[in-house]
Amino acid sequence: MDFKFTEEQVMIRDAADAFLLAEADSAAVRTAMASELGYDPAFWRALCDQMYWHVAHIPEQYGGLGLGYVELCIVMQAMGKRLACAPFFSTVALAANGLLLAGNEAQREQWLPRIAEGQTATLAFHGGGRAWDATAVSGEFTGSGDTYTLNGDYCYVVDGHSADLLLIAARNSQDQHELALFMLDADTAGIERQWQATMDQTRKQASLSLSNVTVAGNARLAGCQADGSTLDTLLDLACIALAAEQCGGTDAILRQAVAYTQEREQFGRTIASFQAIKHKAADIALKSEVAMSAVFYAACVADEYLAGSAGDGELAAQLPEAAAMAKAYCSDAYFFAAGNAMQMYGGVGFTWEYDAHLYFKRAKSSEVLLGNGAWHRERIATGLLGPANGGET
Amino acid sequence: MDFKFTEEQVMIRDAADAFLLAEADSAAVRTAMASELGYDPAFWRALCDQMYWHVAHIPEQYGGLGLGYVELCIVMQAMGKRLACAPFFSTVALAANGLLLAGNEAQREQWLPRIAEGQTATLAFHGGGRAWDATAVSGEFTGSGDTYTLNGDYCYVVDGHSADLLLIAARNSQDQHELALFMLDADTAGIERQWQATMDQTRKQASLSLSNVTVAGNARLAGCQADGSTLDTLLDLACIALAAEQCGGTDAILRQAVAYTQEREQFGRTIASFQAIKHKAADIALKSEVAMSAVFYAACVADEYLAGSAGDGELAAQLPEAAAMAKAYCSDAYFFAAGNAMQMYGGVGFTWEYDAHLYFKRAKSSEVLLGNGAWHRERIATGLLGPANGGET
Amino acid sequence: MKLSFDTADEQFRTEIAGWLANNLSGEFETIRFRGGPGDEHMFGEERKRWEQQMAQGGWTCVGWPEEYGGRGLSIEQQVIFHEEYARAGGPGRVGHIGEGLAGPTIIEFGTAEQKQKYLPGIRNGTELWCQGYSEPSAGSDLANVKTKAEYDQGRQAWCISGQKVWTSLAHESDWCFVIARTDPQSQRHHGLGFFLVNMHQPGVEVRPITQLTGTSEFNEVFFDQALAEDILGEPGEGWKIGMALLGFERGVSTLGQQMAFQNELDEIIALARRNGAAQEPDIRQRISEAHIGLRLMRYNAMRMLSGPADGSLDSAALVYKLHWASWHRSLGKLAMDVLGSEGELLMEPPYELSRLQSLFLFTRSDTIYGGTNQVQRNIIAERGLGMPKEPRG
Amino acid sequence: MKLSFDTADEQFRTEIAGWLANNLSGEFETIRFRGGPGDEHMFGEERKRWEQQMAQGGWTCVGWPEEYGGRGLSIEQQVIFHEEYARAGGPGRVGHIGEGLAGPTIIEFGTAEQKQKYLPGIRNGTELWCQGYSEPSAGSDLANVKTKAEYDQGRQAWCISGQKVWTSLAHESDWCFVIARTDPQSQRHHGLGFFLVNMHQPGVEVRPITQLTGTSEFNEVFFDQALAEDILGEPGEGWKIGMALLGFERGVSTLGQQMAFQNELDEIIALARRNGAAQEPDIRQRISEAHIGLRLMRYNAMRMLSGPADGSLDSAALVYKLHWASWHRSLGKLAMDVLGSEGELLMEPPYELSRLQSLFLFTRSDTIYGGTNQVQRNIIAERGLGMPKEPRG
Repeated sequence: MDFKFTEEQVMIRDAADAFLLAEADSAAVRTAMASELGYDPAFWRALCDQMYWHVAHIPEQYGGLGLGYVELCIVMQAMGKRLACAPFFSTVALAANGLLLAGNEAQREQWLPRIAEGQTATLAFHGGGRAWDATAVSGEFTGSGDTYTLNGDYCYVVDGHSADLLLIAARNSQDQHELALFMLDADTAGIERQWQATMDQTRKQASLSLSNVTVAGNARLAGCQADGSTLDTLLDLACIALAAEQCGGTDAILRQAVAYTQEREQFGRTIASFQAIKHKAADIALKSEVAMSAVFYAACVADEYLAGSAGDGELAAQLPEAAAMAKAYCSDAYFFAAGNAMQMYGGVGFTWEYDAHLYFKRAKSSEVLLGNGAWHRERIATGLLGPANGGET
Repeated sequence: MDFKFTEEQVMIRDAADAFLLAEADSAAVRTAMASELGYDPAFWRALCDQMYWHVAHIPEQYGGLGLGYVELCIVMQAMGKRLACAPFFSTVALAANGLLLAGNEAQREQWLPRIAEGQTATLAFHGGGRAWDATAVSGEFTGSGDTYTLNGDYCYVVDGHSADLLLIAARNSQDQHELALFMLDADTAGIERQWQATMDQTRKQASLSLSNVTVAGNARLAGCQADGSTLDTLLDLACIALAAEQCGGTDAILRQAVAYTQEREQFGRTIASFQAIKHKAADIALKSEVAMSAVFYAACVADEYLAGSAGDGELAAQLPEAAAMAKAYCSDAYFFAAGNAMQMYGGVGFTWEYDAHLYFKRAKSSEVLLGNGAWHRERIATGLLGPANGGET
Repeated sequence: MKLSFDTADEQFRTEIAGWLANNLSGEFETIRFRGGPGDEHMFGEERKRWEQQMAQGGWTCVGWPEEYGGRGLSIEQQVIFHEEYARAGGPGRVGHIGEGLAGPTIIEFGTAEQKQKYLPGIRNGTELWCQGYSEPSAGSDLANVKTKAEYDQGRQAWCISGQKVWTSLAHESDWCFVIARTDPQSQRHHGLGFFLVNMHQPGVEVRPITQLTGTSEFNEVFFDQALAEDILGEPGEGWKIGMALLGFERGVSTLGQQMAFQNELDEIIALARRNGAAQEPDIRQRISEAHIGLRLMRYNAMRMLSGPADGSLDSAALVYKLHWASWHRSLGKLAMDVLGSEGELLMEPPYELSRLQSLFLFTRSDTIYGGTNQVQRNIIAERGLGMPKEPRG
Repeated sequence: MKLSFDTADEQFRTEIAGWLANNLSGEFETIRFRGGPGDEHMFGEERKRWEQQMAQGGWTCVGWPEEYGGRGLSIEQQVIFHEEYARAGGPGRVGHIGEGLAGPTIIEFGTAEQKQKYLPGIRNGTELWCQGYSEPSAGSDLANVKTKAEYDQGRQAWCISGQKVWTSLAHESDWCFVIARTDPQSQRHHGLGFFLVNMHQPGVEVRPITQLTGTSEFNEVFFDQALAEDILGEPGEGWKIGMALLGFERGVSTLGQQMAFQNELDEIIALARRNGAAQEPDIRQRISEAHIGLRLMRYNAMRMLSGPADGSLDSAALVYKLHWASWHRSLGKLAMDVLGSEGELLMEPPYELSRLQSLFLFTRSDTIYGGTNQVQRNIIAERGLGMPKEPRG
């Protein structure tokens, strides 16, 4: 037991903070978020070519660095601090994780090197409605063996309008209980993609419409469990990465708001000297610390999960709960922090000019994405208390 | 529209405050609460003989003063301020209201004068479980016309061990959908009564066990609707009276806590000068004001309800919602106030010697009695959104 | 205590409702429900014409004495007027600063000539007003006035130099009242004057502030040797007059504001029923809580308007801002949570928000402008509960 | 980062678990799970014998260096020790003030003679300690020490006069450490001494404080010319030593405390499953939240114990008290709400509380003693975030 960063991890963190301080300042974020693409391709190239973040936790045989999930979360946290705009979460935490979980050797060798080259990717699974697990999949596939055809509408696809590669979840049109994952090029015939403008402009969403999209048999990821459990595990891993980002945002907005209150004077004092302001900051600081523990506990669990054969080990078995705890806690902590920070800023906090609203909107969008606090708490409640409504769910 | 106390109402309030300041100080409350009876009979006699509170809203033809529900709530509020111990709520807001709602002329003439003489009374309806409406009734009756037999166990009966008269709710053992109310002497054969020690010692509860209790036909209140709606209305009226008491307690504990913080010094200042303390007090003050509006709005509604033939008038139709709003809001406001007041007191707040814990326990017990905030909010949600679970409840 | 309106008042309700139904149509159909908070910058021209339509019907300044062109309505009828106006979807009144603030202040403190000069334009909807209160370095610390007034012997008039902020409708307005320092040696609330300034002159510049919604309800106003047409009262009386003006702000119009809130809540309820959120227990509780909060806000306002006989006018009024601002901010969050994942998707690029999205974002300013929640809590604690003032730096 | 324990540590876990299973039986069966917070006054004699049983097994002072009779356990093994102790239901340790506070302080600041004199009694469980820190007029303002120490030339010793408060286990203890003012001219944290006082002398009087539970975990201790057997360090060093002592308080034992919390939460979960509360959505969310809060408290503590390499040891430690105290108070409320109406009914008259009822009431003190939540927030804001100190009066 040694629950602190190693020296190497501290170096990774410091390097990440320094890189993003230079490359993802407020002006850069504002330029990127105003574009439909949503990020600066030069920044993405720098992130890949200089920092190798996109392959941090991808095993070395596929062109990656072979680091762990803790390291990935350190990077996510750093990006969350700066609201850095890049197709990083979608490419790494959604698509690459999907390949690691469900691709066979050949499929990993087919696709992961393309990610390592800097191509972007994402996951499309959500068919609408209020659920954020495998039950949300409504797209369908037909066929078997050599060729499959995909149909359906997908929403809330992160970076879906710009990704080079798509990981698609779909149900067997003949048997709704059979769920599969397909990896394909985004320019495959029959795919229409539409950018959806979002309240949080720093992360882009798209809707996808698939009409008779035909793919070869090997597009179907071989290791995907038909019962949806693989997709749920993928979403758990994504939750942990997203929670790390939220944790970074919580810390950053706290520090920025505190710095502002140290300068701003009212009634002849800095407003930081008012107990109401101090106690708001202290309450955020508490949540920020606990969020940090939640994220890196969950990251350790994810590390063990990905290291062992899936499901082995006491710690690895905690993945669903660890992910739910991290996402529930960090979602609420971030929104709490960003909302209270805006109050600490006072009038300037709700102007476009100051960055407080960017954090506030990001807090809300990442709270909703992959399920909010109540959603994940109910998952945990089911484990502790049995299903709601006496099992009728 | 004139939503303020009349001059007469102000006089009633001031007289009530003055009477209770003299007769229900902390020492008196502590003596009364330590006894099994739960109140000082001399205090009850003074309350009846000097103040006529027990008949305030009973029509003159039955020996009452013929005042309204607003006046009753003014008295309840005053008693709530002092935590006054008396079988007042049970006798007036439960039993007398039951007779007003469901008794025919002969039944009112039979029983109300006994209450006017100072006899105490209460309602027994709850058979256990977590519901606080007519569905909670599990006691049963058999017979019809001339004679009825009652059987069943009743819990959470306010002042049930000491009341002279009992209003009993029961279901037809042959038809669970038929609900009736019976008024009887508490010493009727077959009734066992057991005082239950409670965390809040200022209001006593008992459990009742009825074994083949035989009563005459006229014990069954003639105006009671078989579908339970009369009992629900009775509980609504009781909720409003209880909310008035909670409103009084909220105001009193706020004022006491503020006074304490004005005296107590730490770090060289009165603790009242710390913003954290001031803002806690301000948040309670807000809730206290809104609670006041909730109670007297609901009291006006009850006035109209009791004045007209039941169900007439736009305002009268708001009774269930007004009662639910008042009980939900005041329950939470009182607990919020008492809990935060204890924090404002600091160390002495959790000693037996100071009164803060008496308010805290009363806040909790009256929150639970007749249904807590969540229970009443769900009632309102059903009105706004339809029943939960698509009507399957 | 009496909550119902009498027959004459109900007849008045029919009259105004009828006039609105007849007049809020045709060219004005498009501005129904528009121009409220978060939308104040929209449809300036149409709303100016509507102001004059109102004036022709005799429906501006209904609470003013008849000698100044008002209707001298009773409090009850003013309540009814504002309720019906909001219920009919009457647009945000561009004349409200003149009618509700400038006018009453001129009536109380102005000379006969000043009344003659300014009141008819307000009454007739031809001259619009804005307010010059807050300053950038002041925020909630209103007395921190840096704007200067110097008497220019050449121009024979006071000249204003400085900057005001959070001035809504500034670019639509003909006049602005400005608090400025007449005595350069003075501090805080001493040595101030209350000036009436024509906006159409070279020394006045209006710059919109873009908010987190991407829209600009508020402005900065720069005065550079701008001529003040008049001073109200004497130099040095500015603070007294300004405080009196703020007193006019809390009035019967709050009930109209509440009807607008009701429209928003109704939209949320309809949405929840449509998209299934109405079946989520958390949403049910929160919608219920919002409903209760709004209903009780109404009764709180009615107590406030009914006057001081119950001894607590002041406290009911003191809590009003904190209550509605906190409630409204919660409503904004509720709206987003009912929207769920759809809440992220904008109406159109680049940043076209739906009404509920705008509600979510704009309500973050409610707890800041017009005195932050923290300042409101200080006021409640200090003025309402007699707790010590904050020490100054 | 590594969360799992290594093999040697797991073997150690087996050892201590086995010893506890063998020894916490027979005469000690009755004190399992007893004597914790809210129950500290119970089973004094049995728990003293248990302390000696522990000592004979070599299980007292396990973190002390071996030269003073400890086991010199690593942090990991101390964590395991405390976890297993709590898991087995080990009773509240009457020796914990000596082992955790007095002993480490004497080890750090005592002379060789003092170590010789005091440490063996602590180690062997034969001499119990209590603390004389707080004073009635001080509360959270620890430096406000009024207790005096005067050097009595006749008795050749320091003599203590004054009053301490909130001293748990005072009537069971043989020794008390007392902070007292050696320089009568000094103020606040200057001029204090740290004294070791024998409780068995005429000048020491212990008076229990009855709390809202009706029980007396805490005491007042009056010193009237009581002889101090020793002074630790020099006169004037009392504050430095006292602060160092408080530093020992936050340590590995927190993980044992968390296991006790887990036992409470488990009881609540079992109750909710039994009485149907587990089907109430609000209860489900809150149980889930409590579970998450406790799990994350554990990982926060492990970060704290793993040391400062991640740069945030201090902040994780700073928030610890606020976190557990707030969490525990919420748990108490949750317990009552799961109990529902049954929560009012006591085990027996006059005031015998069940464990969950006691939890509800006693946890109100958690946010007060050992530094109120307000003081904790000040500390976090000032030390953790660098915000300004509160002005003194």
